[in-house]
Amino acid sequence: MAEITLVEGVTLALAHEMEADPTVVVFGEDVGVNGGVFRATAGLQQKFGDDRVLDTPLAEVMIAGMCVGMAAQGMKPVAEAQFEGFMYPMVDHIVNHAARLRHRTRGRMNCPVVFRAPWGGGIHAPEHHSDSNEATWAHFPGVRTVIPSSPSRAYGLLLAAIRDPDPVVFLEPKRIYRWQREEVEDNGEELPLDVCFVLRDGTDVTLVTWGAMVKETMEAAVELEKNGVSAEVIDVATVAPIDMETIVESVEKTGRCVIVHEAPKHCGVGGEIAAGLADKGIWHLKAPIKRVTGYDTVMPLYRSEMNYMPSTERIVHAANETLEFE
Amino acid sequence: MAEITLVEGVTLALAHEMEADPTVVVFGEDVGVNGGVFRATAGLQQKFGDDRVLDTPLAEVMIAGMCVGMAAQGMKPVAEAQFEGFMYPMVDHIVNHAARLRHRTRGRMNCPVVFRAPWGGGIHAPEHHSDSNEATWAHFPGVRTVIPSSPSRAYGLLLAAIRDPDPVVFLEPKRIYRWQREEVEDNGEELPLDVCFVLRDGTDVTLVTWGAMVKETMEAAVELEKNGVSAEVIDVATVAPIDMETIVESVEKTGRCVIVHEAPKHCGVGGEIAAGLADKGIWHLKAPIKRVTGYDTVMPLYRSEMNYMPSTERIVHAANETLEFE
Amino acid sequence: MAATIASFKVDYFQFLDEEGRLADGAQIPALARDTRQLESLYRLMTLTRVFDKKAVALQRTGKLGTYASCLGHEAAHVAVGSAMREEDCFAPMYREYAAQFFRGVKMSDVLMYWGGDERGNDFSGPKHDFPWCVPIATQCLHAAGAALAYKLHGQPRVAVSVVGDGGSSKGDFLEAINAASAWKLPLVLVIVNNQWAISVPRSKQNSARTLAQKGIAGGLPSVQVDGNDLVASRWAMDKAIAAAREGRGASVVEMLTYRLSDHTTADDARRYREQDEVDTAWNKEPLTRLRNYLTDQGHWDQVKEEELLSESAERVNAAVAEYQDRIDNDPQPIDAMFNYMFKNLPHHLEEQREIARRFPARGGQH
Amino acid sequence: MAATIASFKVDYFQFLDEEGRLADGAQIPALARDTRQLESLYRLMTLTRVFDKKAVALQRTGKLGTYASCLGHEAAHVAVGSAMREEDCFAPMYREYAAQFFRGVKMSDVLMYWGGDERGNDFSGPKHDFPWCVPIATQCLHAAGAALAYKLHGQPRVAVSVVGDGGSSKGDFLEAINAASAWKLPLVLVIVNNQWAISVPRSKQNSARTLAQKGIAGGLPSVQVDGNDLVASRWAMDKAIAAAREGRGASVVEMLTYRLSDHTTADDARRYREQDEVDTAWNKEPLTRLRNYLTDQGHWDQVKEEELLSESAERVNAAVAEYQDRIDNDPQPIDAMFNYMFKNLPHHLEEQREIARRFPARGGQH
Ligand SMILES: Cc1ncc(C[n+]2csc(CCOP(=O)(O)OP(=O)(O)O)c2C)c(N)n1
Ligand SMILES: Cc1ncc(C[n+]2csc(CCOP(=O)(O)OP(=O)(O)O)c2C)c(N)n1
Ligand SMILES: [Mg+2]
Ligand SMILES: [Mg+2]
Repeated sequence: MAEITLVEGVTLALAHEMEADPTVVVFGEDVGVNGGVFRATAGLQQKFGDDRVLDTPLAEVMIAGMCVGMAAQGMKPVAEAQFEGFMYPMVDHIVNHAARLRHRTRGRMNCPVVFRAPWGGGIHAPEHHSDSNEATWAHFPGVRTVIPSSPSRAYGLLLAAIRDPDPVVFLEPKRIYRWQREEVEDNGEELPLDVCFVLRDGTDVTLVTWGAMVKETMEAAVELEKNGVSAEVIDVATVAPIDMETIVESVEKTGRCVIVHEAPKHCGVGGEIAAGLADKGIWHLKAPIKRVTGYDTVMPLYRSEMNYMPSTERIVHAANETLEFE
Repeated sequence: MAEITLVEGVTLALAHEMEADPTVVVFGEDVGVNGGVFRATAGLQQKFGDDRVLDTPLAEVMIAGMCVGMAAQGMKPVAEAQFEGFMYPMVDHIVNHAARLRHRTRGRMNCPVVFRAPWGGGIHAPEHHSDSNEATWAHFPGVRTVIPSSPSRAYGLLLAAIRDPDPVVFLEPKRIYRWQREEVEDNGEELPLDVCFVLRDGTDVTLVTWGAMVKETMEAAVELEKNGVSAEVIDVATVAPIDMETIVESVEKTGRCVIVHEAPKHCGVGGEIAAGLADKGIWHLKAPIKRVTGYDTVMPLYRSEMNYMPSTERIVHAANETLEFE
Repeated sequence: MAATIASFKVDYFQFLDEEGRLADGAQIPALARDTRQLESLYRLMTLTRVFDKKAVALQRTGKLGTYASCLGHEAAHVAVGSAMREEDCFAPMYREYAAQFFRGVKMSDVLMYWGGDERGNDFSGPKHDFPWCVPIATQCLHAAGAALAYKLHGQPRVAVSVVGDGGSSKGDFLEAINAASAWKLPLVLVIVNNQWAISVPRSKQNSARTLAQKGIAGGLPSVQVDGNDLVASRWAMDKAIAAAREGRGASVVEMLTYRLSDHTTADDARRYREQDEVDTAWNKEPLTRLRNYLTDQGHWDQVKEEELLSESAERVNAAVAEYQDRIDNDPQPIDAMFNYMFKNLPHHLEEQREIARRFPARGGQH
Repeated sequence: MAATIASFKVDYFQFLDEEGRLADGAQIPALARDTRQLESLYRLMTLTRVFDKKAVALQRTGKLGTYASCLGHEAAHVAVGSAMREEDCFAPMYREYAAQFFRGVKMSDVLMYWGGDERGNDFSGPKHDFPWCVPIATQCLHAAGAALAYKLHGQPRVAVSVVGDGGSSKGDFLEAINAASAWKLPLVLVIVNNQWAISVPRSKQNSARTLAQKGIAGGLPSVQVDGNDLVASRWAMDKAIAAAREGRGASVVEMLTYRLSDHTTADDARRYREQDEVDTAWNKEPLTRLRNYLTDQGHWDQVKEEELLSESAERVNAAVAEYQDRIDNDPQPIDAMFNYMFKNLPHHLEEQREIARRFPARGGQH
């Protein structure tokens, strides 16, 4: 069993499922001999050949549209957008086709595609390389949106995403691609989609997050503990649909909730979670629900990007705000 | 002063501003001699010529991209997507360019484009013609999203949108294009963006909505009144940014809130409003915040579409649910 | 150094002229001599026209939603459908009924679809054929994806997609040409150029001499035919499909025809085009010329024609009855919108389904 | 009836061969005899190369973010920039510095941009030029929009956009060709074909003989030139721009060159291409051949070359100092991200700006 990084968890899951299922193909720009600009598909073309790992022309509409076509004919394409900022041309085929094919044909066809992309800021990348656009996907019915935050969750959730008979947008927090190493056994065991993972138990406040913000959120929990505050930390993992039960249950216990995400605040996934609590968890709330998010601005170029991203300090501050109420 | 419909309000505003500002051009499929498939641009080409009202090739990426180009060179294009379901190919240029041009160039360039589209369901249209995708636009920083719900607001808000020096997505509730007639004076007076309109004063519950759902929501208020319940009705109008002050103020008074929209629930604009209340209005809430929305499914083909759309009955039911709490 | 490094051309083919006479000089395809097959294709063209008229009438009387007529396109569409094998894959736009009928789609399926019932897309044709496609030109990339799947699996199958003159301006179509070129896909991209994209005439899509030449961008063989001439259209399809099946890659076929109807029943073409133009186009329409040809060959006569018309009317009426019966007596349940969102319905959708069941639309389905 | 209804060709031009000798036979453009102008363009090519090397070094030492080198593209880029007038509009991708330098963009602007500071895009060049453009090929449609604006306003201005071999596969580029054809736009679309799109070779973009032929889709004049030959590249640009300015519509110019560097500093090209290929490409690179030609003409010598190199180094160093000084001593404020979102900042953004001011990143800017 090897200690691997998150991005290696992605590679391991791809390799595992390509081995197990001959209909799985990897499809995208530079995924072949180059192994992807983050090396997420490193070695796969060498191992499985260039009719399983296909470098495509530079055309994202084409990538998404052809994936729909392939998936409808019995294949399981795992497409890569090179960065989340280049997924926008894919919206039409994902929303109007991939997400609807089963519905439109009453199950005659389905569309088991995974649309992978490195996602989020914080790596000093060039312009348009640092967006957090999970809410865009999360709002469209018919597609799941999944975000791992550790090597083992990358492995287990990607396996589940590939095996799922419906389309999944799989966003990989590039900032923590190589942050942690974890022992991950390549046993082909998937993790469940549509459920949250409770990363830390606590009793005073619930911190809800996903993706790379798990790092700052866990750090905030440690900070809070120093002041005697016990924070529960939940990794939402699947942001569409959301496992609200787990979150409501936690808030029933803590009475306080801070939601943390890197994406802009307005109509972000955090809004959905707060709204869910304002409906189903309202009687347990002892304090306003706080959201610590990216601002409703463009993600700045790299010299300023850390001014944009939610910091541990902001999370601790918001948690403390909720603790002012009894 | 003429009694006009909502779609005529759109036409009137376009004609007014084209007359007043020679840089305004109308750009889209079938907007010329045909006057648009809903007649929103009827007569404009005849009046202003075909270098002010341009029929384009059938290519939405092109329409959006060329609008960015024109706008950056001093023009004010008003683009039409024939239906909201065909806006998806425009996402990339709207998000990656129109919404960022001022920011990216530190104000050297700006992007005064209006992206108009007939929007929403309920007219028995074919497949892909009935989406409610305001949340998609609302989440992207740098672009306003505006939705009129009456002839006068169509006129006044569209004038404001065209004059605004930044990009606006302007969604027109096609179901009520010809529902109401209203006296609208063609006086060139715009209505303010970024503010809600309180359509009806009330004290027991706040009903928040926008677009065609204003119809059912107003009907629900009348129903509720019959049972002695006084409902305040707010038309959000600009869904990005949202005038939360007005909504919070109303809920301070009523203590109860039902949010109504036709779009899918998950990560819809209703979530943002509920989340805003769960933060800034929480101490005034006497009941859970209810959302009455389209389901998280594809908008069905027309024979079933009314099963999808929030009905007056569902709104009344939700309001009554909030009234169970004191 | 100055050198011409690449040259291209677009050829045009018509074998049956507007009067239904075989062109002379040209090398006539075998199909022109196969009057039995021509007769059977003519029968499908006629059935389709009878169906189409009925569908428009159903819309006018409120029994069908918006409907896109295929009036005038029958030769092009029959050519496409009849040139394909069952195992080939068809990715249509929205009006190629004749092609689909040939492949086994039922008339009642078409009515279900435009009648606002998703079950129309679960049609009786080949299960691997794509559903109707409203977002213009997107189907071209689905066909390209299907073609790549067949190629990767070494199957001798061909994907065929149809796009309009309007749709040929869209990136999806142009990227499909590029993809076809990149992977040498077993793909045929058919442009049914009916001169209009709703109110926008062909001339406004671009100023190029042909639309077929878009294929040159990818180095694909590209040809233009008279799309009202079944023989030329079918011949071009046969050639393109054979090339695709034999591993010689994709082609673009532009079929010149004319939309004799409004764009859809929601459109009024009188607003933007002259009746003169339409009248002229009627002189070139595909049924008459094929009927004239068959008649000249001694293979057709007025009696057969009338039999065909009444037989077609009967079949169409039966289809209408089947449609009406199904939506009246076997409507989709209220919660139909939930049942095919996902293989495994997520929990929150179960909750929403409960609400939907509890609050059916007043008056139920429409 | 069978007839060829349209024929097309793509011509290739090279005037200065790889050794820097004027091709014989061909009709040589006047520029080849204008050694003064050639010298001044050579100077810009050299300055650019010196700048480029420095920028890569800055990145290696942590003083610059990811940087896209233009090594090997200098002739193509200088040809593009120098053929334009001030009032024309340039819509670049991300590595055409030499074209921009010609137009007045400063070296320090380029450094600001790749140094992660938005002010780089508020450059010193023409205010109507578009900023750098990372989403591939989108700039082509911005240029098309600009061209339409000029046309509608009757201004004799031309928009020029550059796209890569990779980018030429994307719908945006292909739709721009179609738009140019539809409106006969004053537009020049330049494909700088440097053989690689990161790790994907030209041959995988499609199997067509040229990329220039994509212009045929719209009936645009389309030509391929040796993009390492300044004379041919500039000549093709002059021709295309003149046609555009005179109302004869758009053209496509494919310039064949080679990316001698990694794709960006974040890339390692050794993973996917052979050193042999790079070595061969070095034999064709644009500076040497132009220098050889000028030397043969008696217009250049080793002394001048060394003067030029040291003068260039000085100018580059001054630019680096300017850049460094600006980011050290005049950084953008913490709330810079708010200040240009909208002309009139909405209320909620004012609130968020307060938060941002209160919680600057630890360690401040990077
Ligand atoms: C992406 C997209 N944009 C716009 C529309 C609206 N629309 C439906 S059909 C049509 C015209 C299509 O013309 P053409 O491609 O020539 O096909 P035809 O209908 O003539 O067969 C338009 C603009 C659409 N369905 N999809
Ligand atoms: C829409 C989009 N997809 C992917 C990328 C990532 N990317 C940046 S440059 C590049 C390759 C571009 O190749 P080419 O067009 O040949 O231009 P070159 O870099 O060779 O000059 C890719 C794939 C991007 N920037 N935009
Ligand atoms: Mg057409
Ligand atoms: Mg390249």
